[in-house]
Amino acid sequence: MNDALFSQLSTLGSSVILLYGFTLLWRKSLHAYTVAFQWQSIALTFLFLIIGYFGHDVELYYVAGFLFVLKVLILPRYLGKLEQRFPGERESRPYVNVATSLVVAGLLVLLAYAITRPLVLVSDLPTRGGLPLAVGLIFVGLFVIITRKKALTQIVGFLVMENGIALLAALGTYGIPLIIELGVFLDVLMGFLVMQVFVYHIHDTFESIDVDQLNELRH
Amino acid sequence: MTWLLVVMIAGYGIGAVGALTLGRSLFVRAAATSGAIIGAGAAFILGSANLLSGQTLTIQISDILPITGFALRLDGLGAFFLVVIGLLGVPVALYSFGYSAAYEGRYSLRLIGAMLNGLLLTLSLQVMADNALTFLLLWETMSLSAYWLVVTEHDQPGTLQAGGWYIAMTHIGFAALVAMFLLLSGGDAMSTSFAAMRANALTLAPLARDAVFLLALFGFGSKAGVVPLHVWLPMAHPVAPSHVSALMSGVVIKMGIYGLLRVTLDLLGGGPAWWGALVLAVGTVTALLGVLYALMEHDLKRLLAFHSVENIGIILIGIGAGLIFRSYGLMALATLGFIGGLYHTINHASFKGLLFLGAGSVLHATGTRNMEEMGGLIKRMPWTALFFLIGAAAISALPPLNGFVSEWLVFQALLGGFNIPVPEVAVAFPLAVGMLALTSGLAAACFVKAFGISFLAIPRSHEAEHAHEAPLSMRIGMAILALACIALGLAPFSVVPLLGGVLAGLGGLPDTRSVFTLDLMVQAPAGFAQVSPTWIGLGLLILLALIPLVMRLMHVNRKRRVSDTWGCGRIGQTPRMEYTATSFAEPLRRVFAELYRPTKELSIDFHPESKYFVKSIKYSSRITPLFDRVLYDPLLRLIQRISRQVRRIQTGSLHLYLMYVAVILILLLIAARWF
Amino acid sequence: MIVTGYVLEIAQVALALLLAPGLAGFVRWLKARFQNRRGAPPWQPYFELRKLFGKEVVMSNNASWLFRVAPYIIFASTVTVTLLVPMIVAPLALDGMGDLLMVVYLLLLGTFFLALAGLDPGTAFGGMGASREMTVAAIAEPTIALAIFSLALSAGSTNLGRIVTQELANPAVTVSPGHLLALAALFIVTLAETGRLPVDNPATHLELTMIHEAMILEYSGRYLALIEWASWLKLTIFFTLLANLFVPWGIATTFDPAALTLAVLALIVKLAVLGGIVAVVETRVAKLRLFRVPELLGASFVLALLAVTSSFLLK
Amino acid sequence: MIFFLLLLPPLVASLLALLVRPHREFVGWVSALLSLISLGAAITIAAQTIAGDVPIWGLTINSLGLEGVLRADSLSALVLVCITAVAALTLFLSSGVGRTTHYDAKQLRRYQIFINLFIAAMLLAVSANNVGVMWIAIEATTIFSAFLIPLTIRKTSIEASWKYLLLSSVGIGLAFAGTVLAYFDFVARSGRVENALNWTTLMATAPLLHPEVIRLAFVFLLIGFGTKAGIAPMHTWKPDAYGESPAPLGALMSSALFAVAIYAIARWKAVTDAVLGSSYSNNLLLTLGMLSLIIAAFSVVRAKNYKRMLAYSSVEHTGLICLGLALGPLGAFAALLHLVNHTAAKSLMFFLVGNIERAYRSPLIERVHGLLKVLPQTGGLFAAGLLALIGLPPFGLFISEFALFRAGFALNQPVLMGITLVLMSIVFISFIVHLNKMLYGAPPEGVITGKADRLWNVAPLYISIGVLVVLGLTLPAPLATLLKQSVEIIAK
Repeated sequence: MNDALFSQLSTLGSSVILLYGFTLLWRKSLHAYTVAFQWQSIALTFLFLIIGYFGHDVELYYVAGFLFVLKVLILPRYLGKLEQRFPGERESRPYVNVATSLVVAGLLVLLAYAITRPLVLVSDLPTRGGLPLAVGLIFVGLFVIITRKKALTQIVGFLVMENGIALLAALGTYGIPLIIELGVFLDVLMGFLVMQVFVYHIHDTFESIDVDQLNELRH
Repeated sequence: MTWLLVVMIAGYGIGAVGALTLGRSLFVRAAATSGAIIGAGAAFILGSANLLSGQTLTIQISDILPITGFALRLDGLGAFFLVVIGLLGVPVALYSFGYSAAYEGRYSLRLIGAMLNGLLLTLSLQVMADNALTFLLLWETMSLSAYWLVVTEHDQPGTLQAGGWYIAMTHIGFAALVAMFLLLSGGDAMSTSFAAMRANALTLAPLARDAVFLLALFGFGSKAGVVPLHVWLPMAHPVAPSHVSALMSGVVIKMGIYGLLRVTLDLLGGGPAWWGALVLAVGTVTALLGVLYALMEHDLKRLLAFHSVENIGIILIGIGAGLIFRSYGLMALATLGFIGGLYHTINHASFKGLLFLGAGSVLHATGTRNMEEMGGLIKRMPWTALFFLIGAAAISALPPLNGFVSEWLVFQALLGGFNIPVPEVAVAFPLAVGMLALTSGLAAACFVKAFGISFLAIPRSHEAEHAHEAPLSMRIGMAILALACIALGLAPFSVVPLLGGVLAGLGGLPDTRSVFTLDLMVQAPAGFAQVSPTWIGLGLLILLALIPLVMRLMHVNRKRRVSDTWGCGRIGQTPRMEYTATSFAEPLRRVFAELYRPTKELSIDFHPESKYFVKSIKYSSRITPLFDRVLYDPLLRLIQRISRQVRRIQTGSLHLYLMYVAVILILLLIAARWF
Repeated sequence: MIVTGYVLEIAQVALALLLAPGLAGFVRWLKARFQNRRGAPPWQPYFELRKLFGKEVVMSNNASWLFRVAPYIIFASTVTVTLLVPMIVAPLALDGMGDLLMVVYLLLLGTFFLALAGLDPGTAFGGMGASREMTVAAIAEPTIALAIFSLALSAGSTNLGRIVTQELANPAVTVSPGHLLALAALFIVTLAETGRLPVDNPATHLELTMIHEAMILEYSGRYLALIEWASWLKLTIFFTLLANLFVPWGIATTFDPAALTLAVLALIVKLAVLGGIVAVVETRVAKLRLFRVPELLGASFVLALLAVTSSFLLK
Repeated sequence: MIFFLLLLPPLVASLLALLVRPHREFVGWVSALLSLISLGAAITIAAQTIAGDVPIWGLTINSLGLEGVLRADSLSALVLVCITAVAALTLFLSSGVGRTTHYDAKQLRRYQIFINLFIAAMLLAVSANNVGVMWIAIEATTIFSAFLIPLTIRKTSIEASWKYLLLSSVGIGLAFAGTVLAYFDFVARSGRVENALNWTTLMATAPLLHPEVIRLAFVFLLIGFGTKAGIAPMHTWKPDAYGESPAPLGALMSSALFAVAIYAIARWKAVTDAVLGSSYSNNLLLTLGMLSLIIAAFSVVRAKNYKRMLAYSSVEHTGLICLGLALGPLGAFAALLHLVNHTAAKSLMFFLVGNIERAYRSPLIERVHGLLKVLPQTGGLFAAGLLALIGLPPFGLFISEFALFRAGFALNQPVLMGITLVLMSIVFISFIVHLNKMLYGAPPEGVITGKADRLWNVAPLYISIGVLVVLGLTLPAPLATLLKQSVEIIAK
């Protein structure tokens, strides 16, 4: 009974997280991206708490805490700053339009289901139902990075991908060892900071944060 | 004999190090020359000692060269080529002392000296290599040192391009050789020793054996300059310093022959008849095309380079015939074919070396390689002219010089073709005979042109008029080779049995040392035919002495008066009225127009008043070589086209780059999941 | 016995040297007769030789030492050939010194130096002659080689003495198709190599059509004598080859004086017949344009190839 | 203890550079000297592993999943020596960098801070026992090096850094996903064990893991670390990053960082092979290796920029090493030897390219003529290095490539090896053609001719050439042992 509830809750949580990922695909303003990411991170935090509760793992509470601080508080704040700094920049014409994006994302999730079939079969954890969704989220994050032109949206895509991996870890293994998790958080933070610096550089040198301008280096 | 090997290596080493470290350019040249002479001399003695004693020298050093160790083994075949290297190495080294003096201040004498010694060293060790890695290491080092020598005059037009072609073709061949050796080394053993290969060749699948043979033919053929892999040769030989051209033409390309024999005959132990037929066909085509393109050349060194192609063809004809005979068990005839090939190898080394040195002296004296700007040099540089004439006569296979002997041997081998039981194969022999005869006839025509236009008649340019004889060291270098041409021509009765000894045991060939000797004669097996260049030479000499004597006895009028040349009533003979190299070759150009497909451009500038008065006529004609047209140009275009397509991958779009990652991820995931 | 052999060699050389001018004169005379001219007597060439040997040499001021040496080399190489070709006896004592290939290449040695000598004075005519001579010589080469192949095939050797004795021993060979085809091929080559019509006109006075004559324009005196003699000798050699390799009868196989006398007579008759044939041919055909000569020689090559292949099939 | 000597020097140097403000030249010298300590430590570690020891350091805290944080077996030792050697070379050559370049004090300070951090991260990645720590360290290398590429802010350097940063981050993200998957499998099999992510544990449990999961995990890992290694088609950042980064960084990235990525792949391949047998990972590596070779070969044919040309050469060698790893023990031996050789050759080339670019002020091949006249020593070394890179004797790459082909033919892969030979010939010819253009000819106007190279800029590079020649002629016994032991680790 307990496992069934756990299983349902975790799948529900994963679905919500994936849905926030989909939000990125049809919203265009940078602000919406930030908000979607923030909410996704909140959902992820909750999922960690749920897994920690049902899986009797105290470590996951710590992880949830770190995750909340980093991905709900710090990163969205920086993202907000960035979008205020570049008010004119909206994700105008992505390489793939919204309708197609959604279809492709749907297909990617289906693919994730097909590919992760062995994972679901192998595992006996109650959370295993969410595994395809986690891999799907990784794909969706990748898809956002590929198709969106603004440096900022690419960063968000990258963070969403990171969330997908975190989700995978949480669902599949109840979280990787804490020390590693902390290291990963540190890396994510630093990586984000570097990227943020570069967004400024790009804006300064190219007078826009459109990445498709970066095409001087070829062949 | 090991001490000789040590002396050889030390000689070259001292030469190279001395050239690199000494200060004054005179010392640099002296060091390079003396080192090379010591090394090449030791190589010559080592090779000869081995040939005469028949002892095999084996050295294995496992500390040098990881994986397989450094292995040397000097057997008869290697010793023969070592003799060739030494024979040419000494005069070339001597010649380089005088020749490279002109380079002072323009090009790096150090590099030339060191690389010359390096080249000779790798060549000398090459023929002793006894495992694949040693062989390949030396092979590639040899190519590389030759490359630096070729691009010595890097500021001259065409030099770098020529060097590029050379290294490219030789490397493609090298790649084939890597594949060949490793295919032959077989599966399990770490060893790549030749002994292991010999054992492995017996159990190799026929298809793999065929592949090994084809790769060997390709790989060694690219070094030897077999058509259509010869393209680098007429480019690289002319631009290299002349003593290097001599060395390249004389021995470097012969390494292709060495390798081919080593692999097909020794390691593989011979093969089916079609191997030989292929070599024979390739050889015939190579010989004929080589000489045909040589005829159209007016750059003296390019002409010689094309003749190298031709002579490689002749050598291959002999080897091909030998391989065919061997496959039918006609061992005596097979030996004859191989002897012909080997004999021609050493002959070509001597006369082509001589000719290149001669051409170098001309270049040294006139500053041009263009025959149309030479003429009359026989009066200004009589020694060079004499030596060049000897070389020209030798390469034209005129008795009693050495070229005749080896071509005779090859002819005799081919004439034995009727012994082959399979008519389809046998019929190839008369064709080869015809083509070989045509080749040698055309070669004679070509050298009449080369010598006649360059050395005879009236100088065609200011430079030719003020040409000077080559310095002593260069003349001695040429003299040695001229003597070699004569000696090898007059003494086949002692050379041929030695070659029989070289071949004994290779690929199951019998020891024929006793069969081929008959006093001062050379005899084809089974008493098929015999000839004695020695007696003929002696006869000619006696007659040359006797005729004037008899004429004197008969009181023939011995007065001589020098007068103007008869000009059909015209007064004043100028160089512009002379027959040019182009016009000399014109009849043959017409005969073989289908092959050459010359493009002509004729523009006549008429006098404005009347079209019967011509102000100027400009005529130019160009021949694009066949294989440039049908093979290399399309191939290069193809590579360029693929390259253009591949370079599109790097478009500059980050999104696309990320896309590649995603696509390959998904593809591999699908593959991992379902395949 | 051995001594006799060497004496005979020398005798043969002497005979060849003696007969050569006569043969050339005979062909000239016969040709004149066929053309309804009186012509010079057949022994005219002997007078020419005497005249030339008696005259001083006038040399071009552009010529070098090669110009002076060449006549001797040409003459010597041609004379050497007569040591190898069985004219009256087979096999000769020096048969093993050289075979047919040696003969061909010795003759090529002469041609080589003749062409060089043509280039030496630097006249356009000399160059032209040299160029054409070498072209013809080169293109004729494969035919000769294949004819040799064909002969070697039936005789089992390329040594001339062996070929002749084999044929005498086995006469059926001489009328085989291969043999006849080879004969035809070699006949065409003979015309080309010895500078006869339709390849070259030995009697031409028009420089632009000359081949042989163009090369020796600058020669005079004893040099010219040597060259002319050598060229007549070459004609004799080729005729002898045609005669004795394809119709060997009459040649002596022993040193019996009677047989030798008969052999000399047979040789003279054979040479006369061949001279007659050549005279007829030269009267009947016109000179070919230079650029049609390769076609003629190509045809002879095909004949020779057919000769070899038919020998293969019949073997 | 030995690990402190290994890891601390770069960190100390970095700290020093951070504290000394404004930048002073002595910082460079100190960090150069400190790098020698690291090098010594790496060599000591190598000696220990050769002797049969496996140095381990670290407190074991079970609750945190720690059991020997740092561990160096032969494979690690080999890569550590490579990294520290290149690092020492780099730091020595860049210690006086202020005098020969136009960088200002601020940039130099940033350079010193981050290059040392970069080195430290690489050393950590290789000496970490835990795959998670290794991953963190490799991710950190991306971040630190991203600071260094745009040492001077130009459009192109920003562009290159952004592409590098994003591609690497995505790639390394995927590698993390792969790590998680492997861990997931471990958990699914044996429950949650805290030290499951240690190499030793992974290898020990590997035979029990689920093949179908590891298949997926290895794809993620290969793509992920392959991005760092520059395996095609994830190589696209290489030409940009190598082309735009300052010479010392280019040298470090193309040799040391590359070695680290290959190290990670080799490690994970060993785990995968223990689960699946080797044919699965071999096929993947062969596929991607061939793809790398093809793309690299045809890209250099028309190369215009010599730095980018070198980057494509890196892609080529990546392909070769992938092939080697997939060709059994002898292949792995060849691949590792090739890695060592490539490290020596490629680092050398990037320093030389730095000199050339400084003299000609252009990275374009068509602008560089008469190199032998303008910079005789650099030109000579450049020629030698390039010839080494295309596999000519007497340089080490000749031997390792031969070993590679030997392995391929011994495993009955003649067609594959044949194609490889053809592709390498294309590279060879293209390089020679480009080299010809650069070495000879008349130097363009405005380039100072005859001014000798600064001794300091080239002298240490003779060591690199020396190493290459030695490795081309012989294989020193310690290195042979190290390689043999390493091969036993990654290819059983």
